[in-house]
Formats: sequence, C-alpha cells, structure tokens
Amino acid sequence: MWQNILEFFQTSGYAGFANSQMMVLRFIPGELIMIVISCVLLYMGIGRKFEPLLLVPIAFGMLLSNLPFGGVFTPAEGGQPGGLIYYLYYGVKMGIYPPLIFLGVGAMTDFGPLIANPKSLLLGAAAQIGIFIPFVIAFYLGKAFPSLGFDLKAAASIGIIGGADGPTAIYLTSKLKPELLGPIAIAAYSYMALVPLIQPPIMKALTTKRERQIKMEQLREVTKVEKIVFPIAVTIFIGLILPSAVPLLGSLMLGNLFRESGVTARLSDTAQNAMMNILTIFLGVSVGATANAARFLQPQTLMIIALGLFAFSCGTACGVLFGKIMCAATGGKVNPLIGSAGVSAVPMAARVSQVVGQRENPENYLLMHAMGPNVAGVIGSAVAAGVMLSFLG
Amino acid sequence: MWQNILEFFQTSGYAGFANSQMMVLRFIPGELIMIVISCVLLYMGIGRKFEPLLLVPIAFGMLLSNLPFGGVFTPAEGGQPGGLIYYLYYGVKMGIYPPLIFLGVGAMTDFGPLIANPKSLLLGAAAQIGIFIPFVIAFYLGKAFPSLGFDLKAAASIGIIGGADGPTAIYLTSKLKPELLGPIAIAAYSYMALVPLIQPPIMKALTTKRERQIKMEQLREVTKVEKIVFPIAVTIFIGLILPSAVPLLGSLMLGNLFRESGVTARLSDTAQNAMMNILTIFLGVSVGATANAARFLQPQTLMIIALGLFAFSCGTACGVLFGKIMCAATGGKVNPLIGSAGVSAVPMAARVSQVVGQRENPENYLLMHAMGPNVAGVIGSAVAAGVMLSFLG
Amino acid sequence: MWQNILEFFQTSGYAGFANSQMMVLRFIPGELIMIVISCVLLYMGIGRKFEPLLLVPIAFGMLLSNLPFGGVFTPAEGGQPGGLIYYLYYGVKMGIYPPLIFLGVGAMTDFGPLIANPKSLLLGAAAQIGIFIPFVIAFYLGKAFPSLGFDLKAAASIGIIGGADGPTAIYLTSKLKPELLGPIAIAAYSYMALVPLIQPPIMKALTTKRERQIKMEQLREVTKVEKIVFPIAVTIFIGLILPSAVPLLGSLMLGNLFRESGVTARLSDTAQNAMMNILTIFLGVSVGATANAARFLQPQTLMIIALGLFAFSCGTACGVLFGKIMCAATGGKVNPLIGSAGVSAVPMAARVSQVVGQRENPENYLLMHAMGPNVAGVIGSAVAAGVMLSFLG
Amino acid sequence: MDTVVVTETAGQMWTIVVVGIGTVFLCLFALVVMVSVFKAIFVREPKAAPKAEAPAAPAATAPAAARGLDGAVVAAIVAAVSAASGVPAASLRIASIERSGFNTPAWGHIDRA
Amino acid sequence: MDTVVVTETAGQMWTIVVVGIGTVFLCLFALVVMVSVFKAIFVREPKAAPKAEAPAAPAATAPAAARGLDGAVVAAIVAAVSAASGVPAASLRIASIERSGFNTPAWGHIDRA
Amino acid sequence: MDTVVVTETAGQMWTIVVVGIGTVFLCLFALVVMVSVFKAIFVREPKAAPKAEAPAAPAATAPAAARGLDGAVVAAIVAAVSAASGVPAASLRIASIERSGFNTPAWGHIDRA
Ligand code: NA
Ligand code: NA
Ligand code: NA
Repeated sequence: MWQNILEFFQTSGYAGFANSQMMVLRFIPGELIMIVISCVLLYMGIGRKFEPLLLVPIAFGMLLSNLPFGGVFTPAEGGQPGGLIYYLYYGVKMGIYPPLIFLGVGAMTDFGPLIANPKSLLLGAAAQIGIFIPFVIAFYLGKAFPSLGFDLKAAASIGIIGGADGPTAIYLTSKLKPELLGPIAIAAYSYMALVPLIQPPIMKALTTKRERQIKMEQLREVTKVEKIVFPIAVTIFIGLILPSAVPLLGSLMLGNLFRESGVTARLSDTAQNAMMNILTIFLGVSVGATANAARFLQPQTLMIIALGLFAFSCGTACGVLFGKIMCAATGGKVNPLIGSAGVSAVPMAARVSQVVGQRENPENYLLMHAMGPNVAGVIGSAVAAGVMLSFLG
Repeated sequence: MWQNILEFFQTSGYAGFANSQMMVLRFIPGELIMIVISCVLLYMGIGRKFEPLLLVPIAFGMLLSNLPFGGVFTPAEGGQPGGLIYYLYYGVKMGIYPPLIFLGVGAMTDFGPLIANPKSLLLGAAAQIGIFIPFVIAFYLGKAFPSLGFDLKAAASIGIIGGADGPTAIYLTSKLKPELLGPIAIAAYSYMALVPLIQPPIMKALTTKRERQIKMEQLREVTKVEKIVFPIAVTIFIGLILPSAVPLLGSLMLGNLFRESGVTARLSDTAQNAMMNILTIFLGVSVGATANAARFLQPQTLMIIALGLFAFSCGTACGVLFGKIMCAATGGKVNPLIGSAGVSAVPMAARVSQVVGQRENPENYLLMHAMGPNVAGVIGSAVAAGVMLSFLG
Repeated sequence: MWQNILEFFQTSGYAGFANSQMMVLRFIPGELIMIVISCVLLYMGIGRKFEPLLLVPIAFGMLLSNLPFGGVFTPAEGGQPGGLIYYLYYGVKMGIYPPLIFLGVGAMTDFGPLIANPKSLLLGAAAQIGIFIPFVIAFYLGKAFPSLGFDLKAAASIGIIGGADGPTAIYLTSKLKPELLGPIAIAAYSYMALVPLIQPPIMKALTTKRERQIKMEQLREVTKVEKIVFPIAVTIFIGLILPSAVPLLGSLMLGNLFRESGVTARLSDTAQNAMMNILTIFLGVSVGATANAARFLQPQTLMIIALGLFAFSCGTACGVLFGKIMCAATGGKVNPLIGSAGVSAVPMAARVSQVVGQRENPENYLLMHAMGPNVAGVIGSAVAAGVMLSFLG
Repeated sequence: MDTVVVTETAGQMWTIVVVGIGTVFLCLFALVVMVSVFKAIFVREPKAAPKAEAPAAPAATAPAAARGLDGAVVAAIVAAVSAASGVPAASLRIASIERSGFNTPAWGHIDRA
Repeated sequence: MDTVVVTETAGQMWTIVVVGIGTVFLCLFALVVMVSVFKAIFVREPKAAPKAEAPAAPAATAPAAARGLDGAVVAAIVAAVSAASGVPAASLRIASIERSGFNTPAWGHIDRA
Repeated sequence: MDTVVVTETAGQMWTIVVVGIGTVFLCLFALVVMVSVFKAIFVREPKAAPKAEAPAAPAATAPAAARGLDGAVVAAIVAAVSAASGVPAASLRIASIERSGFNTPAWGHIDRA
C-alpha cells in the first residue's frame, strides 16, 4: 500500500518538474517557465486587453499543456483515447478552423468603403510587402545560423506575421511549419494588439505634416447589388488567378455573401456568433497547447518575436510609402496615412490612421477612407499566403 | 527562376481551364460552365429568393469546388490533409447532417393541426405516391437508355425529390447514390421554391369550382399533453413498423419533443438556431461541392431536373385526387385543395392551398387545415425513404 | 415478389421483438421493457421535471437504440457508415463532451461565495467521502457476488455517483467502465433531481434544532481581481498536485475565466449557451443509447441504483457531520446545514440548505453561505475523479 | 453492390412500389388511429373510457383520472406501447410514482448573478 | 519534403518574393478594375455602357436595363465570369429566367406559433 | 486490463480510498490557503504584506502597489506560481510591461454597420 501511495506521488506535477527534460539554467524546469509565460499572456489579454478573445484561450491552452502529466494534449495510442486538446487540434492540423473563422470574419466585414474607393486596394497590396521583407531576412538568418532551423517554410510562416491577420497566419503555419504555431500565433495577435503603439512613429517619420493634413473626398454610396456581386466576383477572379487562395478567400467571401445577400441573415448571424465563438475557443486552446517548453524555449522563438515586430513595421512603412506615391499621382487627393491601414489588423489599423490624422487636423475624418485599405489588406495577405502555399505547401 | 515562375502560372485556374478533362463542344471547359451555373443558382437564391438558406450555400459550394486546382474538395492522401469541404462532406457521407437538421425542423414544427384532424394524415400519405411514379419511370428510362445509369438506387433517389423534403432527399441519396447528390438537392430545393408556380394549375385542373369553395369546420383545440405524447408515440409506432425510418423520424420527433415538453426550451432553441444554421452551411456547401463538371454536365442531370418536376406534379395530383375521395367519403366536409399540401414543402404548400382556396371564396381560410397534410407529408416521405433504404441501402 | 415482401416484414421491429436475444420471463422481449423504461424516464423528465435537460435526451436515446433494427447505434463496418448515434458517441468515448460541458458550467458558475468564505471548501471536501464509502461497498459486493462484475473500475464508477456531478460521473465512467454509462448517468441525474427529497431527513437527523437555527455572518465582498485570479490559480495549484484532474478542472476554470475576465463575454456566452446545448443533446442521446436491453436489464443495474442513492446519502451525511465539526471549532459560527450542499448538485443542494434552515428560523438566509460548499463540491468531485483515474485509468 | 445493377428486374422495382405505398399508408393510417385514441383519452371527460384500439387504456386511465394530467401521460404512453407492441398491458404496468412536491430545476439554472 | 531544406537556394526564395509581390499586386489590381466596372454598371445611369475591361458587359446590360436591378445582377455576374475567363460572353448567355411572382420563403419560416 | 480483475486486492482498494480522501482534502485545503492569501493581497490595504505561504509575494506586491490593480494581478499570479511550485520567486521575476495607453479591441469588434 505505501508503495502504491509513493508511486501515486511520482505522478504529481512536482515530480514532473523534477524530471523535466528541459531544465533551463540546469535547475528551472521548462514547464514552469511556460506556466509563467502563459500567466503573463493572460495578464496581457485580460489586464491589458490585447486581443483577449484569442490571447486568453491561447494562453490557457499553453498553461494546460504545460502542466506536467496533465495529458490534455497526449495523442491517442494503442486503443487509449487521446487528450481533449489532441482532438481539438485536428481542426488546426486539417486546416478546418481558420477558413471557418474567416467565414465569420467575412460575415462581419463591410467591403463598402473598398468598393466606393477601389484604388485603396493597391494600398492593401503594398502593405503586404511587409510579408516578404522578413521572409528574405529569415531565410538568410537561417542560412547564417543553421541551428535556428529557418528553412523556406519557416521563413514564410514568419513573414506572414506581417500580414497582421491571425487566421491566415495560423492557416499557413499549420500547413508549412506546425511546430512554430505557438510563437507565430502569439506574435501575430500580440502585435495586432500593439498596432496603436507600433504604427504612429513610423507613420510620422515617413510623412510630412502637410501630407498628414490632407482631407479626402467623401466616399460615394455603394449599392446593395454591388455589395452582393463583390464577394462572388472576387472569389471567381482571384480563385482563377491563384487557386491556392481559394480556401481562405472563398470562405471569407461566402461569409460576406451571407451578410450582404439580405436573405441569409440566419446563417450570417450564426457564422459570426455561435460558430465563430466555438471555433475561436477550439483554435485558441489548441494553438496555445502546441507551445511546449522544449519547442518554445528556444532562441528561434525570440527571433520570431523580433522578426514579427519588424514585419509589422515593414508593412506599415510600405503602406505609407505607397500612399505617398498615390498622393503624388493623384495630385494630393490621397492622405498617405491611410496606407498604414493596409496591413489589415481590422479595424485597429484604420482607427490609428484616423487618430494620427485627426491629431494634425482636428477636422480630418480618415476612418472610412482607411477602412478600404484595411479590408483590402485581409484579401492581400490571403493572396500572399496562397502564393507561399503553392510554392511550399 | 523563370522556369519556376512559369511553373507557377501552370497552376493557375486558367491553365486548369485549358487542361480541363471536360471540354463541352470541344472548347468550353466544363468547370467554366459549372461556375456560370453556380452564379445562376446564386441569382435564383438571392435575386429570386428561392430557398436561399440552402441554395446560396449549395451554389457557393459548387462554385468553390469547380475553381480549377482550388483544392477545397481534395481528399486527404498520404499524410497530406484534404480540403476543407472534404472534411465537411463527412457529415453528409456518414448521414449525420440530415437527421440533425431534422432535429431542428422538428423543433420548429407544430403538429397541432395534424393532431386536431388526424384524417389529414391520409392526405400526407397519398401525396407520397408522387415519389413512386417517377421511381417507376426512372427505372424504365434506365432500362431503355443504359447510358443514363439509372439503376434502382438512382431511381429511388430521383423519386424522393417528389417527397419535397430536402433533408430526406439528401439523406436517402447520400446512402444510395451519392454521385447524384448535387442535381437531386438542387432539384429538390428549387422545386420546393417553385411550389407556388407548379401546384395551382394542377389543383385547378383536378377540382371543380364547387369543391374549391368548400369551407371546413374549425379545428378543435389540442392539449399540451397530446402534443407531448405525439412525438414519443410516433417514434415508437413507426419505429416498430419500419425501423429504417428511425434515424430521420426519431430525430424529427426528438426535436419536436424538445419544443413541446415545456422544460427543454434551451435545447429546442439551440436545435433550431445555432445548431441548425451551422449544419445548414456545412450541408449546403458540401452537397454543392459534389457537383463537379464531369458528373453534373451529363444528360442525366437534365433528366433528373425533368423527373423532379414531374415528381412534384404527381405528388400534388395524388394529394388532390385523394382529397376528392375524402371529400366524397365525408359528404363534402373536406376541401380537396388541402390535399396538395401533402407533398410537404412546409409551409409553402399549405399557403398555396390557402391562396387558391381564398381566390374562389374570399372567406375561405384553409391554412390551418392544410398544415395537417403538410406536416404529415414530412412524416410520409421519411417513411417512404425508409422503405427505399431497407430494400436498397 | 411475395417472397421479397415477406422478407421485408422480417425486418420490422415486431420481428425484432420475436427474435430478441433477451427474453425476460421467457416471453417479454427485453427491448420492449427498455422502451417502457425510457417512457418512464421521459415522464420523470417532462412530467416531474427531473433534470429534464439531460433526462429527456438520455431517455430518448435509450428509446431510439432499443427500437429493434433501428440501427441508430450500429457501428460502421466494411465501408458501410454507422448509425447517427454511433458517431455522436465518439465524443463520449474520447472524453470530449464532458470537459467541454464543464467549460459551459464554469462559465455559469460564480465562485464568489467560495472566495468570500474559503473554509467552505473543506465542507466541499468532506462531502466527497460520499464517493468512497459506496466505492468500498461496491468492491466488497463484487468480491462476494462475482457475477455482478463489480471490479475496482466499476466500483469507482458507482462511487462517483456520490459526487452529484453529471459530467464528472460520465467522464470517469466513460474512461473506466463504459458499459455502465447508462445506469450511472441515469442514477446520477435522477438523484440530483431528488436531492430535495433525499437530503432533508438526513440533515435533520444529524443536527440539533439549535444548530439548524444558527445565523451566519454576512459574506465579504469579493473583488473582480480575485475572481479573475481564482480560476487561473486553481488550475495551476490543483493541476500540479493532481495532473489527472486537469481535463475536467482546467475546462471548468477556463469557462469561469471567460466569465470573469470581463473581456471575453462573447466566448462565455457561447460556451454556456449554443455550445453547451449542442453538446448536452449529443451527450444525453449517446449516453442513453448505450443502455441496451442485454446490458441494462441485469441485477447490477438495480444495485447501481441502490448504491447511488446510498452514495448521495453518505455525501450528505459527511458534509453535515463535517459542518458540525466546523461549528464546534468556530464556536458556533457555522451552521452545519450548509455542509450538505457540499455534494454539489448545483444549485439544488444549496437551496435545500436554505429551505431547511429557514424552516427552523424564518429569518435565516443560508443560500449564499451554502453556495460556497456547493461549488467547492464540483471541484472536490473532479479531484476525486482524478485520483480514481490516475490509479485505474 | 454494383453488380446488383445487372440483375435488377422490374419485379424488384414493383415490389418496392407496392411495399412502399403500402407501408406509407399503413404507417400513416396507424397514426390516424393513434391520434384518434389521443382524443378519446385526453380531450373527452375521463368518464368516457377509450375504445378497443388500445386494449391497455382502460386499465391505465383509471388511476390516471385520480392522479390528473400527469398520470394521463403515463397512461397514454403505456397504452401506446401496448397497442403498438401487441403485448398485453398487464405485463407493462408501471410501479406507481409518487408526486415529489419538489421540482428540480436543471443545471442550466445555476445562479448567474 | 524535409530533404528540400538541404537544397534550398536563394534563387527559390527570390522567385517566391517576386512572384508573391507580383501576384498580390496583380490580384488586387484586377479587383480595382473589377470594382471600377461595378461602378460603371450599377451606379451610373444605364445609358452609359461599361468599358472594354468586360467585353461581355454591353450585351448583358441591355436586357439588364429592361429588367431592372435583378437583371443587373445577372449581367454583372456574366460580365465578371467573361472578363475573368477570357471566354466570349456569347458562349455564356443565360437563358432568360422569368419572374415568378411568388417568393418562396425558406424552411426557417415554418410557422412557430 | 481485464486480467487486473483477477488480482485486485482489498489493499489496492484501500489505497485508493486513503489517497483519494487525502488528496481531496489536501487539494481543497491548499485552495483554502490560496484564497486566504487572495484576501491578504487584494482586499486589505496594500501596506499589509501577505504571509509566508507565498514567499514571492512581498517582492511582487511592492511594484503592484505602485501600479495599482493590474499590477496586483501579475503579483498574485507570480505568488501563486511560486507558492505552488516551490521555486523561489527571484527566478520568476517578470520583466516590467509598460502600460500602452491604447487598448486594442478584439476582431469581434469589426464595424458591423
Ligand atoms: Na493583411
Ligand atoms: Na413529403
Ligand atoms: Na461533487
């Protein structure tokens, strides 16, 4: 009996710490550090309100999977069922959750400002250059320091952080480099939350006071028919040019069609509420659970965090610079500040454009003009992910 | 590098068109025609409001799966995960979605008018003859033109269109002849939407003005206990007579019990909203995706469309004729117009009875009387599907 | 043709009765008795309102799976898909539904009264002794009557009924002894519903009138931060002491964090409504379907029913007795009646404490004081289940 | 299964048609009878006992009258099972269930305050 | 797939960069054109026919003007498909669909009374 | 697994009982201590530092007092982790996180107008 009791205590989490395979500085078990990190992420999500809908499930998933012997992420083996998150993770592994979440995002998105001002699509394209610059750098880093393990697939997964679009980043990474899901998802959502801190200095550095004061013409009204035809036409157009973008873009556009058709309100409502919330919980918890100590507590995690910040900055800069080109080309009708919204991070980036613009000229209302590049950025990063997938997937 | 870029363009949808295996008239790629058809279906769903909750997802699923190389319906192979709709389609293949949607339909259905006037059940039975006549014809067509491939299973799947009940048609077809899912689902939902056009001429042709003017006695009130006992008793009764009807009928009745019990409002609400909407999206998109060019652009699709229309007409006619028999048997107490509602297509067919009846006699209110055969038709076609399944499944 | 028609009738449920493998008293088919039992359970759920959200689906699942040849619970075989409930049952078999339902329970639970009065946790612990006493007895019964088949796993599954917590009981039983799922789930939910009948006599027998009249001090207010930190800290604390409790407790606490964080209201709402209702339907129907005649109509079912009642009584008694100890230790500041609430059965057991207390002293409001042990009992029985799992799982 | 196609005969087809239409009418006529019994049990005053369609009903409705509506539910269920299964109601008598005086709410009612 | 790592060259990487940025701009510029055509079709008065980007549009908008808004939807879809696929619109003409006079509601509208 | 049945002894059973009841009380008593510490940290004025159960708490609450409620959350989490794991709080010190001035809303807040 005492023998059995002793064995029982051998299965406690403390015993798990003692036998951890990942001792940092030779005496701190890696799992414990991961638990602390997950608490910090919970604090960021709850205390600081950084994208809490995703960061809270991600952080809690990380917490659960790092409790030694907790078994929530244990694979099924030899007839024994696996842990809960092992099953939830299937939806990530098979690329099911991100497109279905995009369905909900589509049902929430109003493409009206983009239809009213189609040129803003180009700003959404320009900001995606912020995906490719860190891709190049990550690739050369990987060549220089092979121990980082940054091959092309890893580089593409890092670059996509610059797309500022969570489901796209998770979808691409799950296809190319699932072992990096944890740090990439955390970086993507954290920087999306930090957009109001990251963007303004870059925006100011690259524009003149005069440019920032430009007022833009009011947008035309968009008819209901245009809004209905838009998602269908986008699916066909881009689906024919770049088939690998169909899963993400097609779902986004189907959700948007549910929203705009006027006859499928039931489906639109469920897609953006019950279904999306369920999938968000499942996605967050299972992405978080991939971040185990042995994988996460590595130099490349820090590198990913750093490159992610760089990616966001590149995207912002490219958007603003292209805005300046459009400003020049239109004879000063485009305020370059709306270019930064092209990174997506809907709707924060558009609000940042509004705030920065209004600070220079209190009567300047850029919000609706920035929403165009903002939603274009969602399409743009899905296209970029499609290209990555068709070369590397 | 240029080599690679060239290869990349080989994977565009245009290249897919060029290499299509299904060239219609030697130069139009079949996929392109399917895309146009899906746009027409979208127009029917959105512009004409033909059962949009189903037709919009079906049409969009068809669109997505016909974008060349889009890969949304690619099976999983050799460790590579499949496309999104490949996974969603499991719920059709395994017969999961239709019964669960029936759960929601049951939670939406009021069997009160049927309980108040049980004889209306016979009208619901008679209208199901509209399933068996096209079944016979499809069988002989298959014998005459073997290239159509209309064996008994196909004939049964075609006949069930006459049941005017989407989930039943999809359930039966998925078990017997999944390759016909696309045309059969489209025919079923389109004709359901066209019930107000298809039925009135048949109804008028088969009845005299005098019959159409018959006013019916007001229905008795139905007690709460009857409504609670009804779904339980139906499940036991019919389940014992015809076990193969249990999956569909049992689900329908469980949903109805959630509705009527008075103590499971939470479950009833979710069954008819969040759950049903999610499943409708999944069902619609995956049924639509089965309609690929090689399968759909065949003479048998046109034949199915034609036989489906014929099936609806037969069902309507049989219902009305049986209504005439009941009218005669009861000494003119039954208006034969309510017979056409027996095809189900809830609640449109009942409204058609009301409209046609009121046109002859503005003070004639047939709606509640027609709801009885209408919901009986749902039970009747589930029973018919059960017989088909137990012979052919 | 007549041959075929005859064969068709051989597949009716009546033929199934005639060929039943389980003839009770040599002439009543077991399936028929199961159908009657399921009707009685439906009556208990609907007519008597005994935990209808669970009992109605459980009873209907039992009804469906006992309709001969109904095939709703047939396994997939040789390429033929299985029945609907066969697929729904995967979520039970793989331990997916109970933790996700706990997520919803966590989102519904207010741990405030427990945080305000942490000593009430000990009452929640004491009541769990009601799990271990029937465990001992079931084990010795199994030794005495080997035909009962009560090994340690069965005994643990029976004991957990005393935890008065449905998802925990189902989770543990599905891992240890899935063949007993039916009777154990039915016993657990029935006795939970009968708590107002079972507990008061025991409570009165074990306490003096004076003790029952004790008024308790008002609880302190609990800050928002405490409520946020509580679920995180509980997960870490208990997860490290007892890893096998993580799936249940971690889910409960994640749900509670969604509730309390203030920034994830969307997720909390869906977890406690749409998601929980869908899973409740699936769980109930599939647990009910496991109760087939051959398994259910056995002496051990009656034994489980009896031991379950005994378990509830033990838990109540242990809670009250520990309450008396605390009463003595605190110099009469604790009313022992709140101890009975420690069995969980949230919130009924707490209301029983309130009702019994107020009967002795109309100005005595014990409800909030009893909510502390009540929710502590949920944690306590999850811990007890964790211990069982780590020894026997 | 696909080899069936070769040997499919019109006879098989007509069997399905006959059995199919027959079963639909049989099932729905059974429901007509069943619902008519409902009316007899639940809607008329309890003094009028239900008819021969449900041989078990008289035995069951007697206590039902005493116990009121809820009892009637049990009675109806017993009658339905009995009528549907052909087993005499005597074998099916349900042990009396006492009214509890308390009605337990579901877990969904956890205090959300 | 993992053996690719060994042979990955900067050339492959630059190919992805060039094609990637190129495709993003190509796709989004295509949408600029497409949305501009929208404006031409749906917002201006129907007398002004859309420009060369959609060769099928003139043929399609003529009946659209007659049939009103709903017809315009069809026209736009045909134009979009045609422009996107490069197949002349003539091959795509949609058989006229008559207005039905009734609009069928979805099953979701089952009477809940 | 089924062969276990044969060899199951009362000793195994009593082990489970003892460990089971012990663990339930241990866990819930640990929570009593934990929640009592909460009260010390969050409810009393910050001048009263928490007791020995959480050796890391004093170090952590000092900045917490300066930063207010949000800081207290971090402090409590660090204290809890430290107390639960037995690792000195020094190894766990969290690098200071600056207040951002902006709070980013979730994607759920996409403009629905
Ligand atoms: Na983007
Ligand atoms: Na029907
Ligand atoms: Na408990």
